[in-house]
Amino acid sequence: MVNPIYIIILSLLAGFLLSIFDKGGRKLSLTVFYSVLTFNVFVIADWFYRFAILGVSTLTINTAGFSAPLSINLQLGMLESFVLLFANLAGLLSAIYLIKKFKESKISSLILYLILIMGVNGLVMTRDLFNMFVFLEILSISTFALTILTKNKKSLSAGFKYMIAGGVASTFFLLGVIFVYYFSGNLNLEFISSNDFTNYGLIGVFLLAIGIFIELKPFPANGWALDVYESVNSGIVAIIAVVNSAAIIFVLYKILPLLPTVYLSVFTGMGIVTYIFSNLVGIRQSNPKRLLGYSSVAQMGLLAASLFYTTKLGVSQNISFLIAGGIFINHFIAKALLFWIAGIVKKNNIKDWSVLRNNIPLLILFGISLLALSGLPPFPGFWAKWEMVKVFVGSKYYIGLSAILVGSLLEAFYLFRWFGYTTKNKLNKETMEQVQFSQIFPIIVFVLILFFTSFWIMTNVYSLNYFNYLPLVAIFGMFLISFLRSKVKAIISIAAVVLYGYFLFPLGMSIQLLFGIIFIIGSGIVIISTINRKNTGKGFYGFLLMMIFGMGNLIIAESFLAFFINWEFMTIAAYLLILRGKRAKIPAIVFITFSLAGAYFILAGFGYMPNIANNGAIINTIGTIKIPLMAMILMIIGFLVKSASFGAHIWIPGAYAEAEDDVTPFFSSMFSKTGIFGIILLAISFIKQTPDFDLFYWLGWLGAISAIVGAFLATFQEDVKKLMAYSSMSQLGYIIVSISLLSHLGWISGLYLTLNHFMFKAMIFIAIAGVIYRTGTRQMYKMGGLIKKMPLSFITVLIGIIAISGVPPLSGFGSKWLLYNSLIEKGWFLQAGVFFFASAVSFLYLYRMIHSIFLGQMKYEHQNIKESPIWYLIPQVIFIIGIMAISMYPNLIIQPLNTIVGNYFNSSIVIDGYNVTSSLGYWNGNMVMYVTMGVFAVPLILLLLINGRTQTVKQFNIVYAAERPESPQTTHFAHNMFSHYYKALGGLTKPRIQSFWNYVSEGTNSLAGLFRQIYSGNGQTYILHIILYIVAIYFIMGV
Amino acid sequence: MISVIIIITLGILMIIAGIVALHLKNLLAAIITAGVISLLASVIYLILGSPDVAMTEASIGSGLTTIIFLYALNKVRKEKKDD
Amino acid sequence: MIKKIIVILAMIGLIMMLFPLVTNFEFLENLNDLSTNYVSGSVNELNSQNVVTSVIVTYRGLDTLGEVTVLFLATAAIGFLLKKKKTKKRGSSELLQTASSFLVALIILLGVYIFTHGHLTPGGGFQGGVIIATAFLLLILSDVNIKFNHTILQVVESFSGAFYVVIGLIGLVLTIGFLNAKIIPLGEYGNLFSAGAIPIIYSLIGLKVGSELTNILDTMRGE
Amino acid sequence: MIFALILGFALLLIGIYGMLSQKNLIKIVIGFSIVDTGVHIIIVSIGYLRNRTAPILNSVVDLGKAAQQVVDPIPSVLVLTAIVIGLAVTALMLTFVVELYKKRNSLSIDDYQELKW
Repeated sequence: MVNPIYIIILSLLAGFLLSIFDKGGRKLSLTVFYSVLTFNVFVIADWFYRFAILGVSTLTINTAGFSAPLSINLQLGMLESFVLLFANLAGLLSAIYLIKKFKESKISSLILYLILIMGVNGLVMTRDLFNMFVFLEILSISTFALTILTKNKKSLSAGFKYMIAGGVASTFFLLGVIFVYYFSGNLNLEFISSNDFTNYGLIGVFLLAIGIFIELKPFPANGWALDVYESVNSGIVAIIAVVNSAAIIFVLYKILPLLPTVYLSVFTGMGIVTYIFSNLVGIRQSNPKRLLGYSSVAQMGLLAASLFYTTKLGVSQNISFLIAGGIFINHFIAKALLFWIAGIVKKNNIKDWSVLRNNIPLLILFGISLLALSGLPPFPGFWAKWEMVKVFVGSKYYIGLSAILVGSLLEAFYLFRWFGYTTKNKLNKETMEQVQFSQIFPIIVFVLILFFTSFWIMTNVYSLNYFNYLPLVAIFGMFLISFLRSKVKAIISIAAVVLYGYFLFPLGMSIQLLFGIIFIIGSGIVIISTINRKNTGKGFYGFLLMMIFGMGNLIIAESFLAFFINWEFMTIAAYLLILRGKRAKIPAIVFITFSLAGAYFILAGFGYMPNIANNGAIINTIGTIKIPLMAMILMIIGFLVKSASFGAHIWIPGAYAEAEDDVTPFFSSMFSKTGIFGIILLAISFIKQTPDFDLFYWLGWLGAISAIVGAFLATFQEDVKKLMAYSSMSQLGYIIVSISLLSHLGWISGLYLTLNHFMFKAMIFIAIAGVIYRTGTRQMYKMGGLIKKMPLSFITVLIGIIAISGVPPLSGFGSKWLLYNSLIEKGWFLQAGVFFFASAVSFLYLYRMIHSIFLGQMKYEHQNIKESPIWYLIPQVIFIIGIMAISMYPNLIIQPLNTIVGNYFNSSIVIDGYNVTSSLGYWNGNMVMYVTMGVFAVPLILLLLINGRTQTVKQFNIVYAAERPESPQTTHFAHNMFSHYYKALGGLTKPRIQSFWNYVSEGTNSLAGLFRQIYSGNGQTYILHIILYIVAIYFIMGV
Repeated sequence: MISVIIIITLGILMIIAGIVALHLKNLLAAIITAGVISLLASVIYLILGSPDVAMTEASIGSGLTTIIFLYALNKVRKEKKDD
Repeated sequence: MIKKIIVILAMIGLIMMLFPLVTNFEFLENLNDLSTNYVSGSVNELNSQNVVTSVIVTYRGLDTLGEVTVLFLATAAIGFLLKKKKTKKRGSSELLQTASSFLVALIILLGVYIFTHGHLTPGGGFQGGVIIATAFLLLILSDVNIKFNHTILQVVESFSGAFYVVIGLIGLVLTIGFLNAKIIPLGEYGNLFSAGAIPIIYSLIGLKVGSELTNILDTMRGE
Repeated sequence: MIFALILGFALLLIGIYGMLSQKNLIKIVIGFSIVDTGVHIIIVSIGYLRNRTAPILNSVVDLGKAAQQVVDPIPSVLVLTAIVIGLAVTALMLTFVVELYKKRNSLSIDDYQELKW
């Protein structure tokens, strides 16, 4: 137990004497320097342990032998030690990071650095206002000087702007201090109360608060700070961005009790404005450090806003600590990490960061930091955001809520784009400099701390069920065994999926079982096709398992929080999987932007949710609560994004097409079903509780539109994967409609369609993967006649498209029959008409696909092609068996579905032997099968008989004329196959939605461009901004 | 009463000096004028009953600061000559 | 032009903002509790005539330590920024040099007087320190080629600061609090050797400030 | 003394105006030091009480009634610290100006805006 004032004493002693020590050699002075920094960390860590674990009460340290208010006193409690622990640790680590610089540069730099850290300690601990000013100046002056640790024109002019702005801010702070003294007669915070200030006395408090607030770099009075972030040495910027900001935000926290409520509201608003606008401007930024600067500024705005707002509402200590503390740690660690990494990479344009690919471990650390900064689980920022949304919704602060979510989205956008550039941009032949251990060490320590705090929150604050950790365990585990051969890893993955399913899945007849089959068993089967890979990059199976476990956990999630974190896990994993595709840079960013936007809608929706009993999976308990309409709408939007419904469908073609070919089946047949699962989840509550508003009627229409638009879009694709992607959109439209019917028959058909779609999409996509694997192209007109070479794949696709199109005898027919029955039963005739039409259109694209690929003339270059590899064929065969089984014996599936849906609706069908009877008629799958087989057998026999006879051909039939057109591709029948339909119907497929989203993105971009004009780079203008800002805030508050 | 008159007179002088200091083209003169403001301020401190502050302002505010300003100006000029 | 208008608007806004502070201002009739305590404490507890000094050195000693640190930082920062380059220049007349050396001794003496009497008369370590620095300035001005012994300057600067901290530390070790001036007897009111450690602390501050400012001046002189 | 307070604010405003309107870096620093002086005067005048003497308790002051005879010592204390800090900041700013000038040979703040957006 060391009195914390020793931190100040020792730092000062060492600081004063360092130049003397330096006479004995730099080694000696460096030793002293690092020992003192380490000493600080240990002292504070010890105290933090006492406060947090042993529950020691807050420590007050008097100086000069007098107690406050006579003398200045310091205070160290739980919060102070928490902030200081991080600050000192970052101080030590950044010093280690800078060791090379410190060895070379003048001794003054060590002194300045040491005293800077001392200043932070003093600033956080002191309870005296004027002493705060003194420590603030100590902090500022040492920072100003350190900005030119690497001296160049840029850092000098940035440093000067920083000094001027800092000088103005601290002048206002000093004015505030003196007027607070005048009105309250005290300088010690313990002895000043907000009652001391009435009327114009408040100006004193205002000046105090605004002085500190300016130091926090609020938008738009923060141009100087951004220049500093851009130009100053990375190690120092890490300190400025995290340590200095931490100290200053803590000062703000200390003076909060003096502020009247109206200030709190206005400052909250200003913090949020800073958050959203800084992130907006950030999207135009290409300099990594300046980009991080915008993000830092934004995060400080968010942190300040959360502090002000929770104080204003009087939110309980724990929650406000979770929010502010979460944002704090998250920003603190992630930002330090990123600045450090930026200092190692040394590229001034984020587009050149591909050089980081030469150093995979660092790339991984970079990715982790970005994920953390984006506020995704399990990192601390996520939990903070979760609680913050609840608080905002609870207090009806909707503007703030939406601003924060939009801001988060913008931030995530530019961070993920950066990651995309890093992983996908062309790698020139440059190599990275050898990374010093001293530079990588701080990064590793902080990443470990990041994970530690994340898991600590997960276990100690939320006590989440163990299975929620599995997605993370999977990725770590796979990372650890990444040295194994790819095939071994595939088998381990299958085993992991099997074990996961075996231990976690309830076997009762419930919706859980159905989705369990899709997500778990389906994934297990589809993984088989990946065994074919000769060599997977690192992480592939980790991402895959993370996604699979994330999907599986949705089914058994026991709370909204658990549901949502798994939702995010699976989204992140999906993003990383898509990003592995060769040309996936743009699709991946589109995917993650849409997914996160959807996720934020869901997050906001959860904010509205009433509490739910914590016994068992939410899918079983959700019926007991009534979901508010607003929550319902928000969450449905979120779920629709995932199932690529009309309006949010533009991510789907790119993501499906550019993901690796054996990954696409996961997306189409499983991942897209999570949206359906979510909608079912909401619908269950909707039907159990009397709804106010028939939301699902409109949802039904949306499904119908998706079905028809998807079918049309599919028709005019040349790229087979895009075609199937739009087909998925269309098919999911069918499912959405049938779920929206909210009737027994509707749900049976919906679930039946879901299962069906899962099987045929998986097998078609695997078959296509095989074809692409052999032919090396996705363009259908470059293929043809593959039936001879790849007969098994042909059969799979044939069965698949029969199942899709809903012609007898396969399962698709049953599902269509059920769908039309339920639509008519409900009286949705118009929708039924739309579907009828959509089904007709789907014939077009299905025909096109199978014809272009497998029929017609074979391409010359494909003459030596082989059948798909065995690993592709195995899953296909399994799915064929599945489809045939349920086609022959529909009761295998109808019977259980009847039981499952019976939990929610009264039964409306009778199942008798092979007959399924509804109010409109009956269907005997078995008989349909035999009849159809008979119908097909007759022409088949006829054909076989007449086949082999010579045919005479007219002279002008060029098909057999052996003439070669000049440009064979354009005359290939498969190229632009439905051009005449396009003349008639093409108008319907014009990419209006695409252009809408283009407008949104361009609009955002130019808005960002507009706002960043204020950062003119002129130091004087920046001072003007500060003065105008102060005046404006003053009048807004109406002191 | 006398002190009030002194303060008003000094005050007017200081304000004028302030404005002049900012508008003088000649940097040397501007710096000296700014130093004069500090010097006059120290008289005001004396009247306001703070001799400690007066001493400090006279020595640091008007003395040392001005010298540092002059040094800086000198350096800038020397740079100019060097090129 | 537009910028000028905005600047003027900003100034008007600022004036409107600060206006109430002036118009509503009322001077207090009596000292507040805190100052009263300081005034009586200075006499009764610290035996120091100059209340300002006793507040600076003891009650708000941490501020003063910080203040010394700020100056120290500035010295370090300026030293960090400016490179010293040496160019020979013509020296000044011998007469001037002799005269100034004589004056320098006197001025230093004055400085020492001021910081050792900080608890009795106006002034103290900072003012005294500045005066000492002025003495060296005089030397610099009279002889442009003069070189100060930087080691001595540095030793004085470093150790005076360090001793200041150590004196504070003694109070902590004696468990009467960091920077407590009562670590040595308070002496008789009004004497030079009174007010506990205040004169010692102020002398150390004086030395530190003096050497630091000399250092700054020397660095800024540069050539 | 209300005039001192007004004077302090006036200097504060003049200084800020100078910082906002002058292009020359040295002038801006001069503006800053005028702001500083203004703030110091404000602080001292806040501690002023009518008809009282300096807080130096020598023979002039009756020790028993000292508290009724002297002005508030605290503002003086604060100003002392503030003046020294102001010196430090001003000196550092000027050093920056000198270094900037070395890099670009210009004292106009408009010439240092390569960092923007």
